[in-house]
Amino acid sequence: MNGWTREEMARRLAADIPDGAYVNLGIGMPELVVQFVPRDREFVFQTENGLLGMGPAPPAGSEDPELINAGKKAVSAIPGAAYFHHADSFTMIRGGHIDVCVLGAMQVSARGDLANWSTGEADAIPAVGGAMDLVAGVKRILVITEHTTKSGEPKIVTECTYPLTGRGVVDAIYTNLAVLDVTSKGLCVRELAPGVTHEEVQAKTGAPLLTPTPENAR
Amino acid sequence: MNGWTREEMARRLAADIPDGAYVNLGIGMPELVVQFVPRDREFVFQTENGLLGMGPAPPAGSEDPELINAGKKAVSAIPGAAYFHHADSFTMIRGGHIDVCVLGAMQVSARGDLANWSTGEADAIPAVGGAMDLVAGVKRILVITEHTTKSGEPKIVTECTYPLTGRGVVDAIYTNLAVLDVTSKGLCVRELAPGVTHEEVQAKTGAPLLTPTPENAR
Amino acid sequence: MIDKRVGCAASAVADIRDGATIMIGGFGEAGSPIELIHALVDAGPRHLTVISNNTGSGRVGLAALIANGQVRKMICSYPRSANSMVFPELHRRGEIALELVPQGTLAERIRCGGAGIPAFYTATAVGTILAQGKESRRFDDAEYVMERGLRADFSLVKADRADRYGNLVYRCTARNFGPIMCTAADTTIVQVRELVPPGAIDPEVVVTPGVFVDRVVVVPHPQQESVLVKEGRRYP
Amino acid sequence: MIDKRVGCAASAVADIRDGATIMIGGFGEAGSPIELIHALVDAGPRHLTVISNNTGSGRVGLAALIANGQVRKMICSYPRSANSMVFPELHRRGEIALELVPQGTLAERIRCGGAGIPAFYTATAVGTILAQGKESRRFDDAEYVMERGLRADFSLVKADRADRYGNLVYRCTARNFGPIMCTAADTTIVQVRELVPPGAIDPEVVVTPGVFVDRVVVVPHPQQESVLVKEGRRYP
Repeated sequence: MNGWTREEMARRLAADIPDGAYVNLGIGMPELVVQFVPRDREFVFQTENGLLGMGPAPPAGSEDPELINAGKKAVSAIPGAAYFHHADSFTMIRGGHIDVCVLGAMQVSARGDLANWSTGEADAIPAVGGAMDLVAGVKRILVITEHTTKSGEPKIVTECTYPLTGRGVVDAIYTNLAVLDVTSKGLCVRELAPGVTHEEVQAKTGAPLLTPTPENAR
Repeated sequence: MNGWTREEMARRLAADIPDGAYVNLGIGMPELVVQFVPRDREFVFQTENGLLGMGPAPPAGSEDPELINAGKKAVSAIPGAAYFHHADSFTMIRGGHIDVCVLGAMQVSARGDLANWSTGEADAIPAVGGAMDLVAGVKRILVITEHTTKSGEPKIVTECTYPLTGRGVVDAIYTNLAVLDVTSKGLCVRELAPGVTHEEVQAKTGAPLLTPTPENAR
Repeated sequence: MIDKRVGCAASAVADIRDGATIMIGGFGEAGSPIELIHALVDAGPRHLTVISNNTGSGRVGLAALIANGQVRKMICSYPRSANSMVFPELHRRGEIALELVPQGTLAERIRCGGAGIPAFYTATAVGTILAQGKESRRFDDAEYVMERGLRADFSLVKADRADRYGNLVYRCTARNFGPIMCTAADTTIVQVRELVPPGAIDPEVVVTPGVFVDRVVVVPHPQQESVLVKEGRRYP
Repeated sequence: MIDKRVGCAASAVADIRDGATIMIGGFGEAGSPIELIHALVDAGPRHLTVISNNTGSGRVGLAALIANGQVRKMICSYPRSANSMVFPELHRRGEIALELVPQGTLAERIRCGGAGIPAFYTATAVGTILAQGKESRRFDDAEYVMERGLRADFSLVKADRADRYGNLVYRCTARNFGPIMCTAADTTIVQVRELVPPGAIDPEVVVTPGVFVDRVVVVPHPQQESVLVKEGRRYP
């Protein structure tokens, strides 16, 4: 099969996070990143419900319902962790102290607009959580997502149709087909997954894609 | 000698603080209040540099330069004390959580304006500290002061001439001659010191004084 | 002598009246003061506005309070989750209002409410529908929206240990909204697992100084929301 | 591996340039990072703007930095105290500027600078000369002034213990401005009495999480400003 698996996408993304980074992971596919920290690097994971130095899930049976992540799953705390309340947690996030945030997406636009919190349907119960705080405050926003919806519609588009989480906030997109950078000129293909062609990625993308040249780099 | 001593003024003021009150004491004469907590009451003293549950000065020789009050004097911490940083300390003060603040005064007006931080002279080095935060945030502001300046000028006046700490912030004034309430009608004499007459207090006051009647109480 | 202990959860919440605004701590079940909430269900005040990050799970705790028809409006960041059915149903039927607030803005609004700050500016939600109808303003070439401080008549909070002054420490990520909600209500009611003598909590590690706390109820063995939900329990 | 230790105070402050804005912790001598300040005197950058509650005592620490002509402006709440002569003299001669800020407003401005909040409203200073020239606005029938968040290029802070991640705990009232200043600078430099292994500081009692700290210098036996002042010492 052509393209990357979910695990390969997470590994590919993790490889772009520098040593020593403070990293916040969104709920879902972003959580996979914790398994792929490169061997020679150390990341510190922050979870916005009040823990810096989040460690892996504990062994089954030793979960603590008072030690959870933002997805309300049981986690652990590394030696050197710290607990804090929500205002202090969002001081980290909104004050620009977190280096990288990895988020899922419903849509990303060529300008880096992100929609990942609401379909905008009339009877949907909207739930935003910390997504808008994260995109507004974290230095670098990386999106990890399947390149298209399950029905094959592009998720990477010229203009988002779902309600936005933030405007111009996404820095790079990691999909099963490619790594894309959001540049001032538009979306630029930095890397193709094995066996995937530029044309194939373009065909599944709702916005024009640039190829990496010195002048397309931002 | 007619009138109250400094200690008697502090004792008189302390008698008006209710049991269980959270109290902040200004630098100077207000610090005397700590010695006159009525026997059947418990006050919790807050010092704005970061301690709730301030206790008395430690014995000579066992002072800790990292355990001081807002006047930078060595103090102690009672069992049940808490340390915190300045933003949290002023959350207490500015958020309306402290019940009583006792302050010294250079001038107090009949409307409860307080001047206690600057002479306004051109070559003076102004130093405000937490005074403006305290008068803006603490529920009840009690002033303790000699009734007049050393040269006999009134400190209680119709209009302050020194730069203000706050407008309409003082609730009551405890001097060597009397206890005065700041009411919506003006200054009202609640109590005279032993041997002191209303006329004598009025003569040493730069604003008209009311006598306590049901309608002068605010 | 200062002693903020109250005998039981029922007496701690007895003066909460119809129409009150109530902050309720917790992020999911972690830090949710389930015994205090259940006492509030028993007490029965209605037309409440509740400020809490979520809307509860199953038919216990906050979800039970909502299911019991006592809440007219929720102010929260994440009103749905895996086992949350009560709020979505009532909201779709138009029987409960929702003010959706980004989580960090919610936290900062509560902190400011407790700190005497009536309004502040934030970059969160700029350019989104959650900024619509709000004042915006530029500072240093970036755009911000103005948000208002948030206060309540009562806060219901769960902590781990307290002393008679109301000094509190929490456990792990159950700390979440507790410390800021304690500061932002006229009356703060806290349930703790354990009461300890003054001085047993090192002054260096107190998280909520007692000045922010009015009433302390000891609940030695608090119920666990997820267990109740799994067992299909409902309250009352 | 993350390790924020720096070998000595001199190398920790070596990249502080002319014109930098620097927050310096401490309330009086409590929490004043005297060894870091002396390293800054040695390094010699000039035209500094310093944000600190006071202006130092005698001719050591912050007073030495001012006496050495390195500071063009102080932002503080209380620029005089018992043994403070250096700042008043220079200020009277017009050689150093002063922005006087109420202490709570100073603290909140620093906290907001660290939290991404560009401006907020407060009741402090309303109706006084310190509100002159500032925007004011009514909320809920009371008047407030708008104050701006405050940031710095560097913060110099003294804490008690740290681990290699930069997690910090303080001692007693020496905590004062340290935790908020750590959040509000591009580069935060901390001197501590002791470095401990990760995990030696209980995650429940960390006051400054390491994310806010860039460099840690161990100074096992810091000098005590009041002792130096009493001995009539001057630096350098």
